[in-house]
Amino acid sequence: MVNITINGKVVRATEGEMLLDVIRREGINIPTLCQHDALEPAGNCRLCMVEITRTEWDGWKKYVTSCLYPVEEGLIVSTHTSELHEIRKTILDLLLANSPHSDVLQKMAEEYGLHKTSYEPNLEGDNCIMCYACTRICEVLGKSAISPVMRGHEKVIAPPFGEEPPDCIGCLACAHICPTNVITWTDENLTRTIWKKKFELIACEKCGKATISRDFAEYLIEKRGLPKEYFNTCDDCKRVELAQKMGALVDKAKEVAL
Amino acid sequence: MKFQFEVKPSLCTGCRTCELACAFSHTRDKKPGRSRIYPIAYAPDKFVPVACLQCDDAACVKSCMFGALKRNETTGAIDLDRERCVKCMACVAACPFGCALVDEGHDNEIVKCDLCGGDPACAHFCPTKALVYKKIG
Amino acid sequence: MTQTDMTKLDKIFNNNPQSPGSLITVLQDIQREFRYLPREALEKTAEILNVPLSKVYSASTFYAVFSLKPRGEKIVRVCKGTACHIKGADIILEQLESGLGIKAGETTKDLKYTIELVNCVGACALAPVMLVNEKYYGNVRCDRVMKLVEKD
Amino acid sequence: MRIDSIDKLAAWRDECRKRLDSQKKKVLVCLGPGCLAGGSDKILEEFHEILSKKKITDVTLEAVKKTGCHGFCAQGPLVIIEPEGIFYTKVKKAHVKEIIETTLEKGELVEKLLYKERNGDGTDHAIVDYHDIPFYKYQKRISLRNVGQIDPDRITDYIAAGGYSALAKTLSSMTPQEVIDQITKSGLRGRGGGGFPTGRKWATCAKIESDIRYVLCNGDEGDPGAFMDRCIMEGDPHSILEGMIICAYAVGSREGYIYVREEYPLAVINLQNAIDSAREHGFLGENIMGTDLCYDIKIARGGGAFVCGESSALMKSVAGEVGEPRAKYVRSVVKGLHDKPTVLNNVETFATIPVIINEGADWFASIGTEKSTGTKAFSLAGKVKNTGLVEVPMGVTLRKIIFDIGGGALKDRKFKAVQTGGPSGGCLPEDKLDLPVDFDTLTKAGSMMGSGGMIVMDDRTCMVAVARYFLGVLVKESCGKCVPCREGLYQLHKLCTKITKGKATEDDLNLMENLSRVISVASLCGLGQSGPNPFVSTLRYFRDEYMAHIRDKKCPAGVCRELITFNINDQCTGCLACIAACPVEAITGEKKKLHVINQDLCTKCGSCYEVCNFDAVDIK
Repeated sequence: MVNITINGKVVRATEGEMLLDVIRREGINIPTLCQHDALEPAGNCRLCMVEITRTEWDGWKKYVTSCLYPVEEGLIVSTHTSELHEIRKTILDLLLANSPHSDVLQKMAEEYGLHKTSYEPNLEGDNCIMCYACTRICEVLGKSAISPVMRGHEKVIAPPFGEEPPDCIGCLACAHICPTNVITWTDENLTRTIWKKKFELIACEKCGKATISRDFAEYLIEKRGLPKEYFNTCDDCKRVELAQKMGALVDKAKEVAL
Repeated sequence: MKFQFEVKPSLCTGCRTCELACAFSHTRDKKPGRSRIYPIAYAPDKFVPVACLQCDDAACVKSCMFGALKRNETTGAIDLDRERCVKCMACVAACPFGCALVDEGHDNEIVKCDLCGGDPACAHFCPTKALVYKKIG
Repeated sequence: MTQTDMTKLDKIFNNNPQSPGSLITVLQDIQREFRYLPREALEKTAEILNVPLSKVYSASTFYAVFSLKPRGEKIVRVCKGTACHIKGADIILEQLESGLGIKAGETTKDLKYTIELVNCVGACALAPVMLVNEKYYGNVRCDRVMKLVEKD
Repeated sequence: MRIDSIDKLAAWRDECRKRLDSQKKKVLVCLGPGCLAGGSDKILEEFHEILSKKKITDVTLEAVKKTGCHGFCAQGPLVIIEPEGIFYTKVKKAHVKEIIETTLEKGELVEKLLYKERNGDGTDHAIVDYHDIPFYKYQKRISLRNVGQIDPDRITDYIAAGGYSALAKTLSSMTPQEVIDQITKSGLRGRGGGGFPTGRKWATCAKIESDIRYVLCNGDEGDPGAFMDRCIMEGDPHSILEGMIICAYAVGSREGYIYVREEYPLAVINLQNAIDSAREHGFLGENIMGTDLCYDIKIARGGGAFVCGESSALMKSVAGEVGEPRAKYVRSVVKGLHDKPTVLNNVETFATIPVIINEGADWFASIGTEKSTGTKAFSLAGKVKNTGLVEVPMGVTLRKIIFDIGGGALKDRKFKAVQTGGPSGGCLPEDKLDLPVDFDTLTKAGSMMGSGGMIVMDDRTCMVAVARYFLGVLVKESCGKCVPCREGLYQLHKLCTKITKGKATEDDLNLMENLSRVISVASLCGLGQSGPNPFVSTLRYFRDEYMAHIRDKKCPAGVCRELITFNINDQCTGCLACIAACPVEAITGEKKKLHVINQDLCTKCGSCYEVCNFDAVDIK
């Protein structure tokens, strides 16, 4: 265990823990866009920056991204100085310039007193803030169907050659994790379309309700050794099935231990 | 200490109090959550309350590629870490008992029975004691 | 891709360890052999090195030396280093672009010329510098640009 | 021959020296990048061609050899005749015959090819021996000691010049700790730009428990305007290898890479040759020089990404990935390539190591200043007379480098600023010229040492346009991972462009200043953190010039095209030169009559201004 000071309060933390986790555990609100617990921290959005110093640094201080900074004994952390306010505001201002239509960004910027971007807005902006959450989650899944393409300001997130990504299994993790809801998909009847690729959705054997994509189910079956038949029916029908099985047991035993 | 649900279907009237209790005990943002338990009729007028069995070798845990489902060593429940969940619905599709659910009222979050941290509201409020949460062993 | 191309590709794979760590080296070898990165070659690379195709594509677009499109017989590179810049590299480029009718990074339709920009070729003493394939031209004057390009 | 014991090296060296000494006259043809572009490869061929047919006493074919960059690129192509040090400049293929007949056969000088130094009264005098030329006289060469002196492809040349003796000394008489102590004591700081103490880096790496450690050399000389490392890699590759092997011994590494940028194909070839021949002779591979040391080096080629000069990005690139930096709260010396402890030093640093080992830490520390010891190589370019490669003791003034060595601004125009440190550095004005050049002084003045690019700018260089240029480079080279760098530099560049077009307001300037501060504290890696420097430093010293663009909509240097016009005044003699030079046929006129520029056609390229010998072209 180590002791650190956050905004004047001494806090205990476990060695190896990241500052952001400790700060949030203390109930302090720090905005983030690229952070997600299912992902390794990346430090892309820079919103979680905090100021750190130590007594022996003699007044010298530096700014670090708390999502990536492991706690150290004796660290003195400030999370809401005026300089940090300015940093976060500027970052949101820059993001808003490139994605002026994003309601998520607009809302965050409002909290910093920013009603519109100070820069020339890119009216064709697609709201993508290049946090890599989508590509990172796809990598965690073991697929890496999409990736950052090009570099610098031209960078976009895209499938290889801008076409249907061969490795995509239509799980929608990328779309769900996207903080600015850029990645769109459609589910029509039993067909899911994402990244221009079409997927068959499994229809419940009993009621016909669509569940997950067949490719995703097959991937889970193969990767995690799950029985194939688990995926044949939808959750509603499976619950009814369970009730019936329990009922059958009741008729025998009158009492069932769940 | 281990606890277990004891279900007496003969006492279950299908009154849905358990459902209500569950939904309200999982209220967030002033909106009750989707219930994790349902009394289901297995025959005319015969009901049984169905909820997560907290399986030993749980399909939901296996199906989660992001490590969002983990056994809570204190309560014995398989808890969903909402911060890690990406709502890919793998667990909903994989649970052989249909007990991982989607909460439409809360932005399609995945929900499942967490034993209310050790004191399940459903059992607490069951008027007929068809559902009892009990120490075993 | 023709059979000969496939043989060339196989040779590249055999000359490098077939692991993800060889990705950049393999791509460089392919580019050297084919003068660009053919799509099929990238797909094959992903398969042989066991790297997701998206990562192969990502690397191919990240590094400036790689080209996903066939390039011209003559690659004309304009140095955009500091020394060249202050000695008028922009004007050299303009002359070149209007002379060949293409922009930097593009290739003429007849696949004869490609214009590329390079950061600094390290021949700053000769600024402004232009290269036609491997041949350096120093102290380039803007009214001579096209003559140099069309030489040989 | 494989050197399988320390003793064997000395015997081999004697042999190599004898052989060299037997060559009474040597002809060195510079094949550095500058001279090569002037066709020096053809000159070398011509020498061989003629001399293979003609026998001349004291001159063997072997004694005519290619070398790496000799340094004085502005005078290239260069041919040097040793032992006299006769320095022939601007040599053409056609001159070769004359050099052979006059100098090699008769022992006389070819006057017209000698270097001419301008006297105070405007006349010239020739200097024969290059050591006497001011450009060379004030230099002290340590890392460049062999560059331009030896044939990089011949290991025997390197051996004769004392090569691998430092390695022999290390292996035979020093413990790894003693090596680290020597380097620490020498005060050597990383030549790549950051100036981190090399000894401390090695010590940290050696201390970490690990089965594997890497020693990497950064040859990704990305700063536009810098070519020192290129010249060492091309001209003296063994000195880098020797430095790396000594480091491998000191920190306990078995494997290393040299990361070379793609734009330097010759460096890759020469390094590969050097590695192969070092391996063949027992300096690399298993049991180096018959000892227990095993270390081998591979070349990793870069892909044309400036950001890969950043250590964590470089390591990712070596590992075959996209070169995006990671936050270095755990330093790469602790967790570097493949997450193993890694020493990464640049080319010049490694090339300096053997000299420190041989001459001793105290000797090295006695050169330069207290906190910046030794010498530093610079590539002098831009609007300066004597462009080329120079190496001087730390602590000499900028003025000495630019005026005494560099000869001052080109065409005797007014010096305006010097840019050091590449895109991450800054521009220093005239009144900073007396600052001593060392790591800390340059940083304090708002620029930085960087890897050693030094670009001279005159009064025809617009500082706003320079800032815009560097920002443009950085926008293109940003990896795009973190917001402040990707979006911030993009906006900064856009605003700077607005200024050069005369469309910006003072509010824009304020916005830029604020934005710059945030970019430098909030960016993930050094590229972003130092990204605003070109803007910040030019604004600091040339605010007037910014204001002229903003308030008066004028570009005082006559560069920003939206703000200038070209006109021909009555100084015009009607010589037709500008008409011939104009690429868009915007100038009309007849011989001996005043020429006129058609403003509708004029693209403001400045060609007419450059060719006019009568100051008849006005830029306003």
